[in-house]
Amino acid sequence: MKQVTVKIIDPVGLHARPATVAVNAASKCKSDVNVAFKGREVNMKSIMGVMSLGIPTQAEVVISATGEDEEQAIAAIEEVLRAQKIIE
Amino acid sequence: MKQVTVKIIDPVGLHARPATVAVNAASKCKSDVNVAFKGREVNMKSIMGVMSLGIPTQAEVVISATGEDEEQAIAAIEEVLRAQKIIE
Amino acid sequence: AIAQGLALSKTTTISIVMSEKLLAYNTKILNGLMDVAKIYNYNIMFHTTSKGISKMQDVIESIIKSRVDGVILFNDNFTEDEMEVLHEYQIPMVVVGARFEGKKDENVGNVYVDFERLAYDLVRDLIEQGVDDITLMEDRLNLSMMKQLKKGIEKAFEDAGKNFEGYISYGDGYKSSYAFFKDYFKDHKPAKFNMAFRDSQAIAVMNAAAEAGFHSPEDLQIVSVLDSKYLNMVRPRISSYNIPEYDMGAISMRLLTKMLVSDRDQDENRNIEISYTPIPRDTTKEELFY
Amino acid sequence: AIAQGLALSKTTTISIVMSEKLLAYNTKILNGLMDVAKIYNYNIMFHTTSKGISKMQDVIESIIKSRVDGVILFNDNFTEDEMEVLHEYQIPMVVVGARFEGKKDENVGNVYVDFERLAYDLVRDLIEQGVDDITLMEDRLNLSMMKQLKKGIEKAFEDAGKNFEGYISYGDGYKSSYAFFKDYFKDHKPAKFNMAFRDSQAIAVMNAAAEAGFHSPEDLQIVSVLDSKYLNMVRPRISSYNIPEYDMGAISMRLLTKMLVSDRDQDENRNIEISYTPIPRDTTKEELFY
Repeated sequence: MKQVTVKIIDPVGLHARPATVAVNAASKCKSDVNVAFKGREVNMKSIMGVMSLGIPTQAEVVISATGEDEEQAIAAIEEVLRAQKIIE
Repeated sequence: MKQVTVKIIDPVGLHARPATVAVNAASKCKSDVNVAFKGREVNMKSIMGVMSLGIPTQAEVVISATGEDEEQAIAAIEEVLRAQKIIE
Repeated sequence: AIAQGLALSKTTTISIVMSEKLLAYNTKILNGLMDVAKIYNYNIMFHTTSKGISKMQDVIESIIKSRVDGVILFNDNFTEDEMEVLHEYQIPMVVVGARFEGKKDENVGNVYVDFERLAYDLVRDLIEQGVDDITLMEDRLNLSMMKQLKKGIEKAFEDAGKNFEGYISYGDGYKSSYAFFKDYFKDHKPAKFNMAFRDSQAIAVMNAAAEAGFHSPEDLQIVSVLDSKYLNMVRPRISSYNIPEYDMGAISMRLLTKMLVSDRDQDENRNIEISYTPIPRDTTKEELFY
Repeated sequence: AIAQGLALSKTTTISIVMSEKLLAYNTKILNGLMDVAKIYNYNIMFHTTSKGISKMQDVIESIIKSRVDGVILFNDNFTEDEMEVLHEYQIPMVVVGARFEGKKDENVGNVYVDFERLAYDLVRDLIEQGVDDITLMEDRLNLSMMKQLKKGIEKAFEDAGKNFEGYISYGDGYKSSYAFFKDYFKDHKPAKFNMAFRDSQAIAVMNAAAEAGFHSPEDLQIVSVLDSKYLNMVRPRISSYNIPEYDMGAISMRLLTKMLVSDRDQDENRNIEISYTPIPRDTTKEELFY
C-alpha cells in the first residue's frame, strides 16, 4: 500500500465538481483507492462514498492505493487534483 | 386550395419559438402549406423560410393549404396557433 | 445502418428528460448528471418537452422505441399516467428535484430536497418571532415544488393555531411579477415576509417595493428558495438557500448506475434526501437565520 | 443488445457538443436546437466537455464510435487539430456561435453573429461622439468571441488614427470581476465606456463603480454584448444587444438537416449570419443608440 496526506483547498471542499473530478481520477487506476477523513475511510471510486464524507475546505485527508499500479496511482491522482486546484 | 388570413399577436411576431411551433403544426399536414406576408410567400414547413419573412407582431398573414387534407390542415394549424397564443 | 446500430448497442444509454422552460434553472443539475455519465462512459440521449412542439407522450414513445437502459426525469414533467407507461416497460428511472409522490417500486429512485420541511421550519421560526404576515408567490414552472412549500407553510400555521391565506398567483416570469407588484403596491403594503421559489420573482417584489418606497429588510423580508449568483448582484442582496444542485445531479446518475447493475430484490435505499442550508444576505433580519 | 441497436439505427442521430461552463449561457440556443430536432424526429446525443472529467478528444472518440449522422458544435470548444479529426471522418457539422475561422469545406456549416462588426460599429460611433476612453473586459469562457470583439475595436481605433489599449484581463466570474474593480476604483477612475461580453461582468463593474461613487451613464457607460433578463432587473438597467439565440439554434439544426440530405457538390449557403440590434437601457447615453 502507498499513501499520501493532502490538504483540500477548493473552497467547496470535496463536494460537487471537485469530488467528481477526484472520483474520475481514482476510477482510472487499477489499484483499490481509498480516501479517509476523520477516521472514516471510503472507496475513492464511489461518488456517493466520497460525498458522504462531507470533506470541507482546508481538511486534511489520506489517499491510499493498493495494487500493482499503486505508486503511479497516487502520483496520477495527486497530479489531477493539483491541476484542478483541489489540493495544494 | 383553402386559405385563411390571421393576425399574429405573439409579442415577438413569427420568430423564434412561435415560428417553430407554426412550422411544426404545418409539417404534420399532408397538403402543401404556404404562408404569405407583404407579397412574399414561403413554404410553411420550412423553418428558415418562415423566419426569413421577418413577420412582426400585429402582422396579418395568409396561410394557404393545397392537397387532400387542405380543409383539416387549415383548421388544425389555426387551432395550434391559437392554443399557443400566436394568433387571435 | 445496421453497423451503426451495432456500434451503438455496446454502450449503456441513458435518457435525460426535462421541460424546456426549466432548462435555464437546471444547468447545474445537468452538469452533475453529465460528469458522472462521462465517468461511466454512458451515452446520453437528451429530450426536452416543449409546448406546441413535443409532448411528454412523444418523448416516452421515443424512449421506449430506442430501448434506453435507464431514464433520469426532472420532476414537474409528467403525470401519473405517463409514469405508469414507463413503469410497465420496467425501465429503471430516477426522479430528480422535489419528492416524488406517485407510486414507487424497485425501478424508481428519487433524489430530492424536502421543500415541505424547508417551508415548515422557516415559517415556524417566523411565527415564533411574531411574523405571520407571509406571502408565498406561485411559480407556475415548478408546481410540484409549490405544492410542497404551501403544505409546509400551512402545517406551520396550523400548528400555531392560525390559518395561511397568503398564497398569491399571477403570471410567470419577471415581467408579470414586476407588473403585478407595481400595481399592487399602489394601494397595498407588502407582506412582512415574502417567499419566492426563483430569483426573478424575488427580485421583482424587491424592485417594485423599493420603487413604492418600501425597503428590505425593514418593511419586507424576502427569501428566494433557489439560490443564484444574481441574488448576490442585486442591491440589497437577497437571502436564499444553498441546495447542492450539482451534487443532486451527480448522485442521481450514480443511483441510476447502481439500479442498472443491482439485483431487483436488493433492499437498497433508492430515496436520497439532499440537505439545504440558509444563506442569509441583506433581505432577511438578523434573528431569522442565526 | 443487438435488437436494441437495430431499433436505434432507424433514426437519425445528432450529437450536440458544448462546454459545461457555457451551458448556463446557451440554454436558448439549445432550446432552438432541440425543438427543430424534435420536428424531424432526430435522436439527440448530448456531450459536454468538462475540465478534469471529459476532454474534447474523448467526446470526438465517442462521436466517431457511435457513428452519429451529424454534429452541432458550440464554438470555443475545440482546437483546429480536433476539427481536423472530425473532418477526416466526413461527419457533417454546424458550428454555432462566433464566426468559425478554421478551414471550411462542404461538411462544415456556420451560424454566427459577426461580433467583430458589432464592436467596430459601436466603437466607431463612440469615437465620433468624442469617447475614446474604452475598456473591453476579457471573458475567459468565450475567447473566440473576445478575439473578434477586440479585433473590431482595434480596427475602429486604427481607422480613427488611434491605438486601443483598453483590453483588461483578470479572473472569470462575477466575484473576481467585482473584487478586481472594487480594488481598481480605489485609485482609478472608470473608463468612460465599458464593454463586457456577459451580464455578470457588466453588473460587476456597475456595482463596484456605484460603491466607489461613480454613476452610470454620467461617469461610465456600460454595455453587455449578450442580453439576459437580469440586465433589466438591476438598477440602473444595463444596455445590451438583442441576439436571437433561439433562432440561432433552430436555424443551425435546420441547416444540418439540409446538409444531411443534399448533394455534396451543391453550392448552398452554409454560412448564415445572424443579425443583432442594440437594446438601449439606462447605462448608455441617449445619443449612442439613437
